Amino acid sequence: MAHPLPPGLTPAEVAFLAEMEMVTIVPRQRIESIDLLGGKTPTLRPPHRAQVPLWLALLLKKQNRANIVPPPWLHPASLQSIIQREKVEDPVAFSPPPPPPSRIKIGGTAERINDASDGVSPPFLPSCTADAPSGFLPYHWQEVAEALLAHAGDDMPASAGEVRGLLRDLAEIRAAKLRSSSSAFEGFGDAGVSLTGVGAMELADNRAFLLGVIDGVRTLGAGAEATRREQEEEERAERGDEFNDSDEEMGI
Amino acid sequence: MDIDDILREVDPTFHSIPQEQRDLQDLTRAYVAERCAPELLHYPPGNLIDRVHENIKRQIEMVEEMTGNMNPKTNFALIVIQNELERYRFILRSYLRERIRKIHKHTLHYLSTDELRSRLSEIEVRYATARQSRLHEHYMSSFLAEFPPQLQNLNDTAGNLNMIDSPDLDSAVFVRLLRDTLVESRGVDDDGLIEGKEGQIFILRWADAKPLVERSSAELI
Amino acid sequence: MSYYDLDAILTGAEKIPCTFQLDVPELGYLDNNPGYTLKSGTKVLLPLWLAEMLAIADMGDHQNPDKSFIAFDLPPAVGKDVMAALKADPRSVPIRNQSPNFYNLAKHMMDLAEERELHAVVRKTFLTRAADISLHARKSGGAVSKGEGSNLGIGAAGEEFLRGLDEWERILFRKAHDGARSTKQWIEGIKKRY
Amino acid sequence: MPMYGDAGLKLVQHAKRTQNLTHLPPYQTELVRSVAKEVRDLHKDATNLLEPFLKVQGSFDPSTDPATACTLLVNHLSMRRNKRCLLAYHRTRTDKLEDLVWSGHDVLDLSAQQTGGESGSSSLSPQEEDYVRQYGDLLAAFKGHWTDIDLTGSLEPPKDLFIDVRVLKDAGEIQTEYGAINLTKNSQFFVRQGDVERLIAQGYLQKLG
Repeated sequence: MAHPLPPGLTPAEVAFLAEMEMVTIVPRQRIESIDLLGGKTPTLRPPHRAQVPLWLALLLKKQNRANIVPPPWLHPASLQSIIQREKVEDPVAFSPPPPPPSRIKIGGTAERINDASDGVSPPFLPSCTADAPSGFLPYHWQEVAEALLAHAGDDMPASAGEVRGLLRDLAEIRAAKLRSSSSAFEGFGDAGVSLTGVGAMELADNRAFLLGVIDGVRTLGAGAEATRREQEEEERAERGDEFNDSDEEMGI
Repeated sequence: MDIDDILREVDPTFHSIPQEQRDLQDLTRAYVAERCAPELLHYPPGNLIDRVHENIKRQIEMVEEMTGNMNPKTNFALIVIQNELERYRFILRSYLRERIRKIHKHTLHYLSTDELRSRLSEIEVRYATARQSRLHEHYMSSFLAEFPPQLQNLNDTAGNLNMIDSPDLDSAVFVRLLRDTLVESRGVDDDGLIEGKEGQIFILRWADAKPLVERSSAELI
Repeated sequence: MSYYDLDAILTGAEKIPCTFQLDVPELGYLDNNPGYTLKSGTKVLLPLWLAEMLAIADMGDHQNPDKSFIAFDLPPAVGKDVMAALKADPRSVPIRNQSPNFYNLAKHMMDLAEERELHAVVRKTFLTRAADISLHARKSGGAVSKGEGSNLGIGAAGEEFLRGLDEWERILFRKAHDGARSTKQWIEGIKKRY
Repeated sequence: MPMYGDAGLKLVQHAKRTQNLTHLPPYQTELVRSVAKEVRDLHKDATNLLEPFLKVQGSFDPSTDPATACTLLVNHLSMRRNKRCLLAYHRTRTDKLEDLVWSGHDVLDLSAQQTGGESGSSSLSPQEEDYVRQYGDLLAAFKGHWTDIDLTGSLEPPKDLFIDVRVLKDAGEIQTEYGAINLTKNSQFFVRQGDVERLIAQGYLQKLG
């Protein structure tokens, strides 16, 4: 088959992408730099910390060649504060993602020009290293957390059971939000639905269904929408130049 | 003066990322975008796909050189290299096959204008054209040749029914903003104009998201 | 609208109650009377693919520019009774019994005739039922190791509801189900890896 | 009485069922023939109906004779409907055939097996058999440009490229990409999964972890 998987990223693909997240490791043996397609790996010298992609960290861990330093957001205190935020402070929206790197430049003064020509985004942001901010869930939070729990349980900041329990609570709160959000948008009749803060796995799980509902509403409403546009066009024409002027004043 | 030099001057972080890493980021973004967009996208600029393909070839040759009579136990580097190689091969394969799926589904559409055709690589154009003509021959020999000549076409657009299937550009997609930007969006009951902030995630119609994605203000996720 | 789409073609076969607006000598066979003239005012059931075009075609009658070859009524599947039932409780109507392509048919009828009421009811129906579909799909998709078939684990009422889904809804169900299932598979698989 | 388009609809219903099957059901030769014949008959009717107008006036003006215009429209729509049904039916089948080629099946062999291997009987039409051959060549050429990434390989993300195995019974020396490995009972190796899958299946090796 040209492509057997449904369009859009599947959970397995999202987990694959998450393995590109950089994580911090503490090597247990010296390993020379390796010339990879994605660039050279750092030379590993115990006990100096180094940053490598998650897939490599897990390979090293499995062979007892390194330990993994869990990201600060995975600490129980951090997870608890996020749960608090998701539950109490804003029971509707997802808690915000980590601030973009352009806003956390060293000293807070070096303003990056607003140019995204190489705008880096997950999984290539350093949001799962030891230096990542605590209290924010990165885009690939579930995949990274599950992988670390499963394969580096002894490197966790608390018992795997405790961390797992907190993650499960968080996942449930957020799943309920995603479910209710879809009905809260009045059936996607309005434009520009925001899901800021949603995780990659949460999206992958619900993607096809959500988009299917939105496309269904749009298809059923196509006639009504066309009629509305015609009416608006007429109203605009009646108001004439006046409207055009105010359009320009808005400086668009 | 090279555009890169200018950018480096105004933004010291530009190109602090080495080429290999940027290629990986661009390749990953191209793969994700192609998997998520309802229509076939342009090949990534700067010969990215060819370059990655060449690098994969070279890496395979290197693996072949490195192997031989080595014990895998002692050759950790080789294991790492092969693991990474497999990841690259997967991304490129998945990217190309998603493209093939779209080309299959709407072949005549993508061959119908120069602009659309320019989204395909040379190899893809050759493949799509050959397949389409085999398909037409197949229909002809199966039944179409018995039809009156005016009914033998596969590209009639008359009378409310277009034979050339095309992708639905109003299909919904998920995007993440890569910088602060105005987001225009159409809905059934209402249209919107939002001052979007970097990092925000929206559900938009592809036709509304497309201009943002094309000027790198947003990416498909 | 996709030319090769099977559901679109099958929707085209839905029968629409039509009334001819002129005498046509050659078309008696449409009223089971080949060889006889089809009289103006005759009511016949025509497939949508035919009715649609006959209803919008220009007859070339300059005195009555709005007159078409036929006038049509809403088919019972999207008629008053069904709409009333859907308004009362969208979940309790097995819409598949009305038409396996219920929404597709409704869409065609809305395009042909300006039916604001129809649009409001159909959209509400779609959304309300979609929420239920998601719940059922999640229940059955999460139970990954149990296999599919009648063993969906959603109870008799749930299965009854699923039997009444039209084609759009079946696709939605599959999407939600597959999403839940592949997430479950990922969780189960991760423990075996590395 | 049967309506124009009824036979075409049957074909599409066949196609719809085909979509959900893993195999390809027999080609509906008779139905295809009758739908194609319907088109030819309709065309003949239309020609006959138009002839007097063309003879006398050189063309047909619908506004002068709405009844004939209506008949011609019904006639034309019926032909178009049949064409669409035929194309959708064949397209569904070629899609399926192409899928089988992609997944590496020998389609012609497969189709002969399904019909019990009787010689001369196949679930494919002769034209479909031709198409499968041609498409196979086409795909082979396309794949040839991408041999390094194995274009028809798995689209599930790679995992467990290398695995730990324990030797359950002596298996002697095997050749791997790394050269020879001597498999003696109870020894452990970290090997490329692809190299040892057969040995695992045969019970010589056990996958660990």
